[in-house]
Amino acid sequence: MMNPAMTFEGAHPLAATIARLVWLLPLLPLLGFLINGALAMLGAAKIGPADPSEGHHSEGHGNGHGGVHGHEHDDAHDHADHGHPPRHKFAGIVSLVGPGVLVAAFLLASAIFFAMRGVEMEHPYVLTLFSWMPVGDLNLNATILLDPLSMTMVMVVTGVGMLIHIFSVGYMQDDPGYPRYFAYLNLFVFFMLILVLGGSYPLLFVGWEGVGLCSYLLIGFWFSEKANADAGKKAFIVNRIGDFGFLVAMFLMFANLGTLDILGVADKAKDLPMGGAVATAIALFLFLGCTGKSAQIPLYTWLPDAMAGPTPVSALIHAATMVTAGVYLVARASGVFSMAPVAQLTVAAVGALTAFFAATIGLKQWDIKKVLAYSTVSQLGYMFVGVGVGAYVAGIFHLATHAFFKALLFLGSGSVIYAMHKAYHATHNHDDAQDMRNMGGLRHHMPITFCLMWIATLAIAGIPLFSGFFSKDEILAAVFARTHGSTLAEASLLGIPGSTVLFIVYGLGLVSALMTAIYMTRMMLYTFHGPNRTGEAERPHLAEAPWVMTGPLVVLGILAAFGGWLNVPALLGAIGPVGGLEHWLEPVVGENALRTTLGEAAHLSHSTELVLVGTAIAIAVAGIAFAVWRLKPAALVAKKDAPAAEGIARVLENKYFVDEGYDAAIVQPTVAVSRNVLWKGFDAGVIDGLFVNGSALLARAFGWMGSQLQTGHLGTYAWVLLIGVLTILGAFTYR
Amino acid sequence: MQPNEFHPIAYSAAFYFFGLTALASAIAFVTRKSPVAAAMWLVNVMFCLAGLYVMLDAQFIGAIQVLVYAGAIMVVFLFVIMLLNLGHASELADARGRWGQVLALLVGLALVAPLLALSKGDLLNRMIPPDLAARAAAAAAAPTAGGVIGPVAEPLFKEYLLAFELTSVLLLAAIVGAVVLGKRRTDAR
Amino acid sequence: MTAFLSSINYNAWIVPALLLLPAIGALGIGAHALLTAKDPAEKRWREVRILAFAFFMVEALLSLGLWWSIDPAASGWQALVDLPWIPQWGVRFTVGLDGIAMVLVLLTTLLMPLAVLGSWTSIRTKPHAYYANLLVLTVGMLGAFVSLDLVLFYVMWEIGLVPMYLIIGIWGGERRLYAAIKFFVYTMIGSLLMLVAILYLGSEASRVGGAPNFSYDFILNNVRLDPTTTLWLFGAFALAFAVKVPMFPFHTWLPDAHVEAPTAGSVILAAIMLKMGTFGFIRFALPLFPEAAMNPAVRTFVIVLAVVGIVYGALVAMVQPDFKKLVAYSSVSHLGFVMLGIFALTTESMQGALVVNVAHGISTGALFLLVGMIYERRHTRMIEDYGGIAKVVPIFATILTIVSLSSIGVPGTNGFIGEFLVLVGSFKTQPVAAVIAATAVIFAAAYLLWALQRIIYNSLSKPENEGIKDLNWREIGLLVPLVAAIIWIGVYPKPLLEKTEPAARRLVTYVEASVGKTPVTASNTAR
Amino acid sequence: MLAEALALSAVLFAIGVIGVLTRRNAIIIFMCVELMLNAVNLSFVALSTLYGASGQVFVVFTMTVAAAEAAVGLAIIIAIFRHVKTVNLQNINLLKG
Repeated sequence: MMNPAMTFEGAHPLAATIARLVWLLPLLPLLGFLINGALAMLGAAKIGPADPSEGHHSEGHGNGHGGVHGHEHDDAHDHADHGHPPRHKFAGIVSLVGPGVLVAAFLLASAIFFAMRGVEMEHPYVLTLFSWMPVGDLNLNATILLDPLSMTMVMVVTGVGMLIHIFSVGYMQDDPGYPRYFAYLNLFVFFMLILVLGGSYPLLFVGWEGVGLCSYLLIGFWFSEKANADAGKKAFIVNRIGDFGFLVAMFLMFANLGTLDILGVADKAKDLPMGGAVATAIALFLFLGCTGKSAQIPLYTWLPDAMAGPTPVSALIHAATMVTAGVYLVARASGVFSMAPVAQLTVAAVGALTAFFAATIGLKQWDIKKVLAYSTVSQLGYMFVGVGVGAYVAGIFHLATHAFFKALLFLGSGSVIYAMHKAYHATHNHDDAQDMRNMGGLRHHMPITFCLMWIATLAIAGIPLFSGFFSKDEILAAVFARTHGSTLAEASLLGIPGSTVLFIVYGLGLVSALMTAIYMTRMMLYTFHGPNRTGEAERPHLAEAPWVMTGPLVVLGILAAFGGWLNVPALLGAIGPVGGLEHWLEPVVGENALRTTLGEAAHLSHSTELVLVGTAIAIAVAGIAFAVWRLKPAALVAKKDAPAAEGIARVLENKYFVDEGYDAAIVQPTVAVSRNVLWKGFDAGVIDGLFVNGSALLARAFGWMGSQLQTGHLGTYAWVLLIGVLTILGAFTYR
Repeated sequence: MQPNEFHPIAYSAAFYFFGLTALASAIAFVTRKSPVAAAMWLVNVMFCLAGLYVMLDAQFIGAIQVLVYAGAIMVVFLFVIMLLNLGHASELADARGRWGQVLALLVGLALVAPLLALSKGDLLNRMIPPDLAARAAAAAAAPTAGGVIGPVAEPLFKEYLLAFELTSVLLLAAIVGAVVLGKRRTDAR
Repeated sequence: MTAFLSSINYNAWIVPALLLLPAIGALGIGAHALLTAKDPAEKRWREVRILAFAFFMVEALLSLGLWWSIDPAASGWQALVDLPWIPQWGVRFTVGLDGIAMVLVLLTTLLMPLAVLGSWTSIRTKPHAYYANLLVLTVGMLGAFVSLDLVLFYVMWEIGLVPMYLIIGIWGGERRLYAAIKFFVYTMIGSLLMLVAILYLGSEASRVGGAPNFSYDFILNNVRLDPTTTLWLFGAFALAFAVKVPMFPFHTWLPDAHVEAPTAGSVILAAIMLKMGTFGFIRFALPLFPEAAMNPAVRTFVIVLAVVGIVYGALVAMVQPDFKKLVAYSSVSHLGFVMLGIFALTTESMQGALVVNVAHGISTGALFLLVGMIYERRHTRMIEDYGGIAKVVPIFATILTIVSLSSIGVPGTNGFIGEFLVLVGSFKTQPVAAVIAATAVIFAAAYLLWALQRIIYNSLSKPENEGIKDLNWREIGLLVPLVAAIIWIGVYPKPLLEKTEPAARRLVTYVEASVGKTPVTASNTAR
Repeated sequence: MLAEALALSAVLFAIGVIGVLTRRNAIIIFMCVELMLNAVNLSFVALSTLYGASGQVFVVFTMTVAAAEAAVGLAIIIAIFRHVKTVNLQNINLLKG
């Protein structure tokens, strides 16, 4: 893929440093994908006979138990069969290659990171790899754009990615499709890096759809279950609806700004009219893309179903990296967004609504991964509120901290599920290993996971000194600061003046923070506290997951605890370097952020800031206290004999029946219309029936009429003869 | 015989006499129920026509008309009618009922209408060949060697000789055909 | 490479050679049939397969030289050969290539051996006639791409029609006669109108130039028509090509023809013959009648039909029970993109249209080959009869997934490059049409993934699916080049784009320049 | 007298046609045909006064044709009669397509 056309910007300071090898970053996971893919194929494939059709008879049950490409299960996550599980014959190599590639990528990334810190960069480092689409005046090159924003994302992706890869070794080792799993995981990281490092929007789009593809493959990893395959397909199609928005945004950019390069669009956007139609249209369509990818209203329905995939996948894709692509895109296109206050208000409003909406559903979910899924949707709403109001640094900061504690939560739930599986397998119980009602009192059996999960819960709830507090509070403060004296305040969304919208956003933010605290504590209580409901036979088998899984958890625990240190607010200047991330991202998003706040940085008087921090802390503590006081884990009963919920609880449990609503409102009508109206009605009916077969019928009809004349009676012939004579005579005379 | 030899009124009176009787007998011929009566009326038509031919200076044709048409062909018709014992009109249904006759009249009118329309126009004078006078003079001038038959026989054996020979072949075919069809098939019955 | 080619004066003889070789091949196979009449059928079948494959391989290798010998930037015709054919009517055997034609010729010659390999074991009855038909078909298709004389083009167009009719009619499925007749009559009606238009143009040319003359260049430069006749002639040409593309209302023959045709038949039909329609628009309909093409009413009408075709094709494909029909309707949708690209008349959209042409050929060709392979094993095309076969036939499942993704247009595959360029290009001149067409991106994902899921994923419930054998070396060898082409065009399309860029740009500027001024100066002739 | 002759010939011809169309008896239809032929002969003769004797030659030919036709026609009728015992055209439809 690399060819001499690769040009080094000699002038750029980074060119001299290791950053020159940045194109190696995506290449490493690609290599991992190729190796693992080859191993998967070798293990699975059996070449067929030369003449496929002869001797076609199905001799028994194919290649026996544990088929290569997935495996027969009784239920989705059942790994080990009786006795020692038959691991894939290449499991060893794959366990080395898969995570190894990520570790190498992370090391290279950190090297580049330190190189970048050491160098003073006025403009981003653009490295052209090769000329991709030289067409007319759309001269598109495959370029890598390296600047602090993409560097931050790369660090998050490779860092958290590495930890999750290591965790996966433990979690997926006994799965017969193990090499295929790591092939897809590496391919995912490759596309994610392309997305983050892409220098032009179409290249970013390649990464964008690539990660959608990998999430499709990984969600439907255990495809023998129709539910999983459906979830994968649903994820891909809903993402495609988002990608449609992204595509239209790109067309608008090309048609109006004449370029598709990220930097090109950024500086051309400056001379667009402020709040003009073009900027708003581009921004809104970009945001449509984000709602698809980052699961915001209305296109969020795929994320909860995506829990059908293996847990590390949920951690990597549906918590830390892929779903944050939307936030990254808004930050990257901050040039366009800052010129369209109405669009920014929409982003903030939708973000707040999603945060609130998802939080309410999270309250009543029983499946541990569903709780975390809705919590992710809610937290993503927060990030969009951040970047929506123009506080890009706050959005990215929350993105980073969220990656840490949400990955920890998911992996923690992963090790819990892993333990539950081991127990259920030992006693051949086919109960649901993910349902909290079957858990309870696990703190005795899994102390390390228990402590780390509590750290993450405190972080996400926003308890001071934990990472979540800093980032969430900064977003809320940013929203509050912009309620007056910012372009947003002047603009209005659907008639409502900007400042009121922002106040509502702030309110929703607070309420969802409260609910986040409640449902997280609820999850902790039901899983770890109270009596154990798994059942006597399984209890002895419940044990802590092996070190290869709990190791990464510990690292993530540390990150979740001290993540706040990245961007300490001025108020608490004592703890560490003030505004670390602020300065780091300043060259990229600084100028656009200022444009929203009319020139000077958004500031709050000291007292208001104190009040805001106070309320945030109060909310967090109140949430946890309320949950502890109200919820009685002891009263819970195992899933199989749990009473059906009714009233509000049932509505929430069934996620407001949104899925069923979409299905009935959009999917079924389109299928029905296209089957009966378009296909049978129009295609077979009108075109085929009327014109094609109709004209054939017409020809036959004329033939039949002609034959009627041959009656055999001479009389008729005489008449016909006479009529002929008459017509000729008439014609002759009256000519 | 040319009008100038007789008194013009007598000539046209005779002409009209023959014309009208021909017309009347033709109408009678068509409306007769019994074939024999119809045949008789047809013979009468032929005789009137023969008269007309003679008046139109085609004496030979008049003679042939009487001899061949009335004499031979009608005789054969009568012979066949008698042979097949079709004389009585009972089982031969008449024309196709009231509605049929009205339609027939309509068709007849439709046939005649264009001709009348034409005759109103200058069709007739256009038909008069420019060199009529010259031709009449030549005919008159030429010696009437063959008498009345000469002017007919000469073209018959000069320009239309081939046609003449062909008619003989036609007659032969007709004879053979009639014989074969008429023969009683001993086996076919 | 170019030095070697010019040394053997490659350009002078290559095009007639490419046309002649299959003809000789067909005769060769005829001779083989006669000579070995007495041998056992099995032996003759194996021999004729190899003979036919040899001819196609020689043709493919011979045509590879075109990639280097044709210089796309040159404005004149490349590899021009001009021989008198029927002097009395002024019909000449003129053949020549430009960037666009060269790419399509290569697509044909390289796909034919794969198609033959695809039906290696499935065609056993009357193999001689089958392979002879394939060879004659190649002559017809190649002829249509290279001919620069209207009558020659029409003759080649018809030559392409008859063998396909026989292939569908004799070796097809159950309703093959209905499908074959429908296919034949549909295309015939269209092309008869075209013949009338060609004759009219010929007479105009003879009025202008003295002797009757059908040469494309001559008519292009010298024949000036008043607007109404231009519209009528454009209509005639457009109808013939619209039936072939197929565009929206004229597409109902495609699903029947595809479902009933044997594997190689439907591969060739989808990959190459449909491109004769779009090529016809690019070579004849647009340059000869630029005023008609630029006339806003005509243009919006065609674009509306194209967009309707895109969305309609995708929607109807979603509900097809028969997988081959699903792919057929997806072809209607993809070629709707091509028509949108052509009539948006920007360089990007034209380039995009040409890439979709090639990409669709490869992806849908591969899809039909795969369907053929699984049909050979399970003898059913109904999606419902399959399910969960990924475990039983992993190689087939992997390749089918890759090819389906390329057909959906996932970035990194050829489908994306084509569709992206068409949409970006056509957004500038037809924003509304481009946005509606972009929705097809969603439907494409919906129908193909839904079908894919019902075939290879879900639970392996039906016992007969368990005994299916995986692909053998021949089939893998057959699909690997196609998958490689999918990835190559997807990741690094630059070489392909460079080949067609100059010709596409010249066409667009020529058509746009023609608006208003009727007398086009002889100098800037379109190539 | 030419006009009257031609008019008469036209009327006779019309009567002949009416006869053919309305009558069901084969023999009578034949006779009507004969009448039509005679009408034509009349017009031939009438015009031969203008165009010379060749008109009359044609009359001779038509007569031979009429004779031949009558002979063959009657033979056919006899054959049919022997076969179907009727000459009523209504129920003779052997020519049915």
